[in-house]
Amino acid sequence: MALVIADYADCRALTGGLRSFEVEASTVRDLLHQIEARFPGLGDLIDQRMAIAIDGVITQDAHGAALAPQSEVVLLPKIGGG
Amino acid sequence: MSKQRTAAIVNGDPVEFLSDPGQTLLDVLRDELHLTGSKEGCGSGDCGACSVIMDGRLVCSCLVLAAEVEGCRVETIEGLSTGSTLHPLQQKFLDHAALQCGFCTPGILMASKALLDANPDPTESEARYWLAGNLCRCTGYDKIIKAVLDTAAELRQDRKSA
Amino acid sequence: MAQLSYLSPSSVDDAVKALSGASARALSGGTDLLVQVRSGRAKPDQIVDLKRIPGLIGIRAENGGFVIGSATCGAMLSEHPTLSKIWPGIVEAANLIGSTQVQGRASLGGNLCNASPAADSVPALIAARASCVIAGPGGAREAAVETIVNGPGKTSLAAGEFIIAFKLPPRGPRSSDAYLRMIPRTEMDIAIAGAAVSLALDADGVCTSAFVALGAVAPTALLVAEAGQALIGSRLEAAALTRMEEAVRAACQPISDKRGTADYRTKIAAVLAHRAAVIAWNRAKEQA
Amino acid sequence: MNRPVKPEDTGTILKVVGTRPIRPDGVEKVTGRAAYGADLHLPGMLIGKVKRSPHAHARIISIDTRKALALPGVKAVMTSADMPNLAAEHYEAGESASNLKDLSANVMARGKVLYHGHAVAAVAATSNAIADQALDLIEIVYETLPHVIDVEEAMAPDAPILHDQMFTAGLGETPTKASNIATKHRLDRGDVAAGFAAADVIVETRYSSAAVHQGYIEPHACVASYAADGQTQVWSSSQGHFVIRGLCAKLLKMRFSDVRVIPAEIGGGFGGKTTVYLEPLALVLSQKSGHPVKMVMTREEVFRATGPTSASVVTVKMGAKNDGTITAAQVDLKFQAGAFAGSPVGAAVMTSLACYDVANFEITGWDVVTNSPKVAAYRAPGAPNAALGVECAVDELAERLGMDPMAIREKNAVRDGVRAPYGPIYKNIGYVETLEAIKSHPHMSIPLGPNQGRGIAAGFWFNIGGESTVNLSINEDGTAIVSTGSPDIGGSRASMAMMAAEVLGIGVEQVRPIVADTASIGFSTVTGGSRTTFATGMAVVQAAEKLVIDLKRRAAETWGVDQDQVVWQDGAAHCLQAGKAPKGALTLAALAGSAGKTGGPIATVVALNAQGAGPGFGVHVCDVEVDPETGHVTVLRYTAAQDVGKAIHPAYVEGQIQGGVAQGIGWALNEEYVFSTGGVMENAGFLDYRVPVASDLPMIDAVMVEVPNPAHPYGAKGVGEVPIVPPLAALAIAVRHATGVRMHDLPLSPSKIRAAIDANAG
Repeated sequence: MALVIADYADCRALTGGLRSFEVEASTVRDLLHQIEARFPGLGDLIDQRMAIAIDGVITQDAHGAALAPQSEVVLLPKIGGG
Repeated sequence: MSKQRTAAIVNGDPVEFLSDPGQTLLDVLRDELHLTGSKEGCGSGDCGACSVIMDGRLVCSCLVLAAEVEGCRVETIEGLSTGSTLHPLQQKFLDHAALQCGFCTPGILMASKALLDANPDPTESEARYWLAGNLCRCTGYDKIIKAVLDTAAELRQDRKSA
Repeated sequence: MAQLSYLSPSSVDDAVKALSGASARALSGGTDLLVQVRSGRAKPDQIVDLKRIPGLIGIRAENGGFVIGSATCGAMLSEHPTLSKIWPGIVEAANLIGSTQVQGRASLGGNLCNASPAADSVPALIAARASCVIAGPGGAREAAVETIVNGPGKTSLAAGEFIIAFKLPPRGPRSSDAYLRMIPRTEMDIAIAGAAVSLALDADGVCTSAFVALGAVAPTALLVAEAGQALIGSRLEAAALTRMEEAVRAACQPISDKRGTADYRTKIAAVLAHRAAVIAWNRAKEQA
Repeated sequence: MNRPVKPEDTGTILKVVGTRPIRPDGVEKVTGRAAYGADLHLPGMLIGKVKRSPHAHARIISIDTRKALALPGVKAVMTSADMPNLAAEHYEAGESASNLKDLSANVMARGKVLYHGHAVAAVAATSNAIADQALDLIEIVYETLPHVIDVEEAMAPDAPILHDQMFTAGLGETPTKASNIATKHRLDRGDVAAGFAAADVIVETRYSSAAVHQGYIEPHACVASYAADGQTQVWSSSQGHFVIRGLCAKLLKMRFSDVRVIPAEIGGGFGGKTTVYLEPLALVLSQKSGHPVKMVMTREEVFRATGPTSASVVTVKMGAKNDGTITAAQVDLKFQAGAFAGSPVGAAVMTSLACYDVANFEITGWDVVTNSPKVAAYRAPGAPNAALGVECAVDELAERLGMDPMAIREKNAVRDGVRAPYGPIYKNIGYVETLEAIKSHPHMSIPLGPNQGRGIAAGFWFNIGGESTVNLSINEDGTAIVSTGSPDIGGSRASMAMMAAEVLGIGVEQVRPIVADTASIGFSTVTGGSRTTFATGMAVVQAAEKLVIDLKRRAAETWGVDQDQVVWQDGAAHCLQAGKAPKGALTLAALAGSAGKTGGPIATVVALNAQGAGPGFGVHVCDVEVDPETGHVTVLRYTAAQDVGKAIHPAYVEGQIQGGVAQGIGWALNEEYVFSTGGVMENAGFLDYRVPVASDLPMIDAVMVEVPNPAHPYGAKGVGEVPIVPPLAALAIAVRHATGVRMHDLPLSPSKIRAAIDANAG
């Protein structure tokens, strides 16, 4: 089970205040589907507006990225720059 | 609006051009003579990107009326190198990575040439004050100043050995 | 600029005629005029370039003083072999106008007639008791520099009049001057305040004459007689300098604008006058 | 444990990466031949100009363009009526998502003008002078409205409202009353109350900074040419021509394939050239007139109508134990977004505490619209404003604790394994090494004189990866062409050529790097976010590696041996099997010359979305001297250490650090948007908007700390943005120690400093 950390307020608004939860998923794509199923709207929010850090490495739109059974997945806003 | 004819020497070659009374030397260099190496960054003499040497003096070509250059010698960035041999300043700017976007570079090179023509052995402070009219937003000036001082040293060496 | 025309007369008379037109503007260095024309702040129908008139560019010694052509650029002032020894304050003031590029163009005549309260060379010329030689329809006349500017952008010159040259008076021994200004950067800015001091000392280093002029603290550059008086008879002891600073502050009537507050301008004018006086005094002692 | 990278870390001795070759585009740029946005001239080309709002906030009652259109020489006039009226649509482009409705209304006002300088109409004419006259002939009737520019005033309940339909997001429930607050951002962890209760010392402080502009020396410029069949070409100076294409196509409802954007050289961007201003207008004018149209902004227009960055107010409450351990932090960030929502406050929230290992914190961010130009990205957007507040608070804390400012940062420094305040657990970061580099730098032991002070501050930026495409092909003589879609804003052509040369084993002078247009290469997002050397560089390396595999295959076929019998070294294939290669190694030139016999041209494409950009940390120390009578600040010396991963071309890495520091110094000391009571920017020019000039600055010592980023083949990470983060605080702290006065409002202009000194003297 991957541990998902959703510290940002706009995520918590969709998890009913839950800051972390576990999901059985082997890829990011899989993860998004399951999150959307469990917290309607959150999967889409992540897909459109957020980045996903997998075990400390920030990814953006990396649907194919693999998740290990004990992976820690942190949801955070997408990042731009100058 | 009547255009006026002006004759001048640009980069050693005689040129004649027509200009409106309100047109600046920069307008004519860029739009009439197609010498677009001189850049317009402000149009008010505050950035130095349009710097050229006019009868031996460094000026902002955006602050010179085209008609004023009648009979004058104008040197622009396009005339700095000799054929395909770069001027030592151009080479040192490359060696020192003294440019990033390169937009201010032509003006800074012309200003630096005027400096070394007037003062072959400038201190860092003299170089910084001389170039204060040439804004660079990319480099923090560090490598530009190093390139200018290094060129000056090399040119002094050459004179000695010559 | 559709109706704009450009003339470069080669004689004073032709220039006077050309400048008699309603909205003709004299051009010397052009570092202010061209910016104003481009921005639409000035809409002349005729630009009269004075630089091809004999004598408008150049510096010559005359009757123990100097005559400086009004279109002479700042760089030429600093290149002159003796001018900056006798009038270091005037040269350093002129050399503070803009960048190296501007120094190759900007002139004393332009700096004065642009009539900006912050013009760097004007307080130095006033403290030096310099005068202008003015050409016009009624022939030539001479006037003190401080009588030329009436207010921001306004001069006392009549239609057709323009400044041919500046006269710097003869200089005795143990005399010198200095100009300082305050800007936020180290270069390229308009003065928030400026102060020029010109003085003469006797053999014991006592001030026998002193003139203090200020820039950017009033609608025009100011000659502050009380400030000069405060220095006369002193060796710039603390008490004398304090009296001078008080006189300077009392004379300031600055505005608050994007470049600085009135309070700051007033404080800084006194600081600059103090420092300029000390520099001028030390320079004068060297001029034995 | 991190340590500086050594060649053996990468497994091989690097021959090209890490050296300082001359940039391939250098000669063009020192001879004035490089063509920037304003340098192109096309036959029949018209000049386009923009009519701009004289009001900070007004309703547009009517626009009459008839007189302008009737002027001889005027070929087209446009207003927002000539552009599609788009619905609000979220579109990922440039530095961040854009709302197309807002973007459309920003490039050409629709219904209301929201800031002085807002575009209202545009003309295309046969000359500058005629275009100027035409602008004067456009008659617009306005109903002026009250305006608000100050961020805190804009948040007030009775403030003039810019957008009737804007309701604050992020409050939990949707409010019923419209507000200028677009979004409330929130990030917290732990128990802040308990954290403060455990603190021996607590500081509460507030720092503000004025809006500043990116200040690129090249004004925005483009040429658009619309053909009768709907195919268009746009020459534009930008940080990302694919983003220009996408935004133009979306705003004008055109097919992407019909918009070909050709990248002109770019004269500086710093984030400000990652969106569109002129391009859509030039396209409409070109379509209406049937001529190519060139549009070039004046410097005044650049200041009045293109993105500055946010003015901000940052309040910080921070508590620590006597040993320096920070127990809790509360940060509140109010950011000016300009006329439309979208300030970088979100990134400010995420970066504000990124250098500190704090168990308990609450960070709140406010994105606030104001009657000023819509902000655009500027180098580490949001991070410098936040670091100003947090780093100064840490300095106040150190002072209260009687602790060395370096020691308190070391005590609370984030390290590998620590959870970043913004979420993930840090891996392979070089913050501690960067602190050490400054601690042990000779600068720290230089004694200070009277009226002199030293300021130390740290900074953080994420850096990003993202999408890039690379074409790599080998010419018949064995030289190479590497094409990317990433505009070169500071030497990236050089680093691309170097990485390709390194893998191929040839000299960098044998690789010609090209920035290809949108019709000549696959999508690549902007050169921004410090991504190009990392992400596009990763694609270059992968492309070169693919070619090496192909070259080994070709050699194996030529020799009739198995591919595992071929090694690639020094630009040639070598056969391990004795006697099979009588003529010796097969060089790249030899293989290229006979490519037709081994399958045809040698070329490949790599398109990727690079992940794993490593975050960067900077620690800066600066010494200043303050004239107590004038308040003038002189920067005596400046040293900037940064965790740069692996420097591909060290000279350009140093250049990024030095340039970022210089911009930060300008931000701290003299740069600011000064608005009149009427909402008009009063200093819209380089005379009174005071960017640093050469004589304002000392040499800037750039110290590169190389802690390799494992996600990049050579350990590279972004370096361009971190260096602008610490200077604001470093200068404010240095001035404090030089004067004994804490300055809380940037810029630290002489008049403010003198006033503060006088007030302190009482």
